[in-house]
Amino acid sequence: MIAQLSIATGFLLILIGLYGALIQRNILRMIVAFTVADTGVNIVIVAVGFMAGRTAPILDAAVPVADAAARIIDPLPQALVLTAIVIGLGTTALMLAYAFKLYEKRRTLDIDKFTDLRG
Amino acid sequence: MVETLIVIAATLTGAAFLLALWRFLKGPSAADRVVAFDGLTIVSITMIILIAFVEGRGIYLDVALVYALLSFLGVIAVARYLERGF
Amino acid sequence: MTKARDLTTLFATLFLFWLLLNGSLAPDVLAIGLVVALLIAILFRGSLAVLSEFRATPLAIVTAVGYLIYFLKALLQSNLQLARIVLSPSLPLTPGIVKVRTRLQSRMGRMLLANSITLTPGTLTVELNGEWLYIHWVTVESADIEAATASIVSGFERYIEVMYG
Amino acid sequence: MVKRFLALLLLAGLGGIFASLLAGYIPDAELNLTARYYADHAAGDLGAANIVTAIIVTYRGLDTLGEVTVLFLAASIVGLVLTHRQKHDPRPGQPARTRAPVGELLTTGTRFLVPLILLLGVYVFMNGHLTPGGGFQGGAIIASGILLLLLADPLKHFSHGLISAVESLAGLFYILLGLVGLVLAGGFLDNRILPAGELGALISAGAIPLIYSLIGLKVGAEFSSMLASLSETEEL
Amino acid sequence: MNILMTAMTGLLCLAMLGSAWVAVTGKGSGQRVSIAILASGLVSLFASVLFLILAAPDVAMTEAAIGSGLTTFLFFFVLSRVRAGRQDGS
Amino acid sequence: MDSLLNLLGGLLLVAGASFLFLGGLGLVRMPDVFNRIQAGTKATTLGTLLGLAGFACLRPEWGLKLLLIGLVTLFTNPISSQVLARAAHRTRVEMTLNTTVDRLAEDTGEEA
Repeated sequence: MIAQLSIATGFLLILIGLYGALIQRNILRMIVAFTVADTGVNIVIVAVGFMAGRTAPILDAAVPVADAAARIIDPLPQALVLTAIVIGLGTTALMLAYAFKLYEKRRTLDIDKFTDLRG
Repeated sequence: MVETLIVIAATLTGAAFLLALWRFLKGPSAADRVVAFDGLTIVSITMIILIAFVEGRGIYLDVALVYALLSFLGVIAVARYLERGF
Repeated sequence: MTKARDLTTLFATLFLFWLLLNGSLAPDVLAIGLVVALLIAILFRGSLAVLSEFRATPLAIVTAVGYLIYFLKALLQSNLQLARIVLSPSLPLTPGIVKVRTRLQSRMGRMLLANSITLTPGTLTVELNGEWLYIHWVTVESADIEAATASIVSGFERYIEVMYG
Repeated sequence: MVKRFLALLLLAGLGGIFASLLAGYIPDAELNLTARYYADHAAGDLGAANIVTAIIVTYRGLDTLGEVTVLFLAASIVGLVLTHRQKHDPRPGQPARTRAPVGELLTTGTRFLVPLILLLGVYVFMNGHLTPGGGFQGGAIIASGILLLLLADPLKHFSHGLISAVESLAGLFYILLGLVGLVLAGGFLDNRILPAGELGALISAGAIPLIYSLIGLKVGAEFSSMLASLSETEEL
Repeated sequence: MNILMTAMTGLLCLAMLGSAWVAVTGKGSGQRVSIAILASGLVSLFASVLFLILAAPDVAMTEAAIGSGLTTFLFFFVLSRVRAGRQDGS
Repeated sequence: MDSLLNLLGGLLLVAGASFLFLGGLGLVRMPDVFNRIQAGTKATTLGTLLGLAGFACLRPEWGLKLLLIGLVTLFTNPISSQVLARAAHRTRVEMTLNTTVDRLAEDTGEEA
């Protein structure tokens, strides 16, 4: 139940984020919407690896080595998502730097004012 | 007995969470929303420790510590932004 | 002399924090903690003189305990008062921002005072400027500087003055 | 409006795909083969209690190297984009911007808290093999401490030299450790160049704490340089 | 105890969807970009608690430190630099 | 003995959670930003501390970490509220109508 709820929320977050990125005209708001969609993707990946009744893949007194395979959940999606979050910050920083640069050139953040590439 | 008490505490915490969330969604000024943000993060710390207790994993407490420090930083950053400090 | 004292206090604080974080006294934990705490202490020794303002005399330590008890009592009182206000249907508020004076000089002592005021009955520090504190008060009893100082600041100042001066 | 209609159409299609995915979702009851291998071997072979750390540092160490490189590139490009811009004259009739002064409380609080935050960051990446956390989280916490310094003293200028020196040295030693693993142990970035030690001790799991500390320093320096170059830009 | 975790998950999911809606559409936020950024930071913070429920403490810590902390700060830095200009797309 | 400690822990937890609830109620009911900050800070700080004490009674082996979290909240919570209150005052957020006196606005008005 927890996994299904989380996956549904993740999908909805992706949809909400994409909707915002498509209809907003302010560049900063588009980047905010992208980060929301990013969070949604991460939630879906982690939730797919979740198994009810099992615990985190860290061994200590509560989870001895012997029955690790029976008690822990899949560690691989977590490692992937960890990478994805860090790279997400890198891409967000790049987008923000370019937004700043665009604002410096044109003094506006409205995407419709950037018509250079229109045919 | 103790389980009942924990369930009562969890319910109250959830209610506090909802009330603060309502203030965040409603709050007329930006400062109101930041106050609600602060309240939400503090309630979340209690929720994290509750999760750690239910799952029985002491190592989750590190997350609560990091969370407490970062919520403080977030509020400071927004407050400095509001008063045009950086 | 004071430089060395600053360094030692900061190092001791950091090392204690490290031990609390790790929660063990194994030799490897101690060794790594020593190195890391020393590095950070050396990196920050110039800009961080607030910790060594504590007067480590026996009187100050006894006062610190008394202060802690007084503070916890005030925290509980403030919450009960707040509960009474929030739960009463008419919200009996007479808020306002008053100005009070403090005698404390040391930075750490002033921060402790401001924090204590924020957490005690009905008051919230808004601005700290020189010797003046501006305090938001939920139920203003008196807008006069002296009277407000007597009822808000004095209780804590008595303790903190001994600890930090 | 056509644009909004097209957007909604696209989202409806995606929503349909997502709904069918969710309807067909059956949770696993058993670990798959790869996960089972990691669960069985991470503690015994590598001595790491945190299996996620074992995957990131050792099993998929090359991916992490790539990730650190991508971050380095992002930080460099942010610095490049933001610093190589032409100077523009302040517009006439608009007074020079005055920043709100920092309150005394925030200054004192910062001086008190920043060393503790840095120590927490070090704790997080040193204990990456035992507790949740590791180089990336620890680096982010260190960068947050630096950010608190920036917030409390906005005119402070960081020595970019120190930041980039820390970053380069950490990166260099990271690669060197990887090469040492190639010579002395099973392959590039193998952590078994040092004894695995006892499971659960701070100095254990071979070279994992060392590698994660280097990653933490490097990532912290990269994030700090991003923040510093953003905060040194002028208001337009 | 299981029902407790499920209820908490539901609460968090609801809160995330609500703040995501505020972050993306700007409904009820007086069209201010700073509120949108704050709301997206809140989405990340709730996601961090959700990751903890999903038994991923490493990811939870990363999301709290990077996804919510540093990203929000980057946004605020840039926003304070472009404040003089128009903030709203509409 | 053990069950007594458990009971104490549970009671402390419920007390802490009720203070958290009161804080949330205060956030919703109070009329302006400063009063909301008051309710938010005090009630949530005490609520969190009591909750931590309760968990420490239930799980004594987590005591050190919980103590650390408590210390961090005790220091950071009031500082963030004060910085926020200062920012709110500087941005001239309107105060509730029955505010009696505002010495800070009078004094900053004199300086300008």
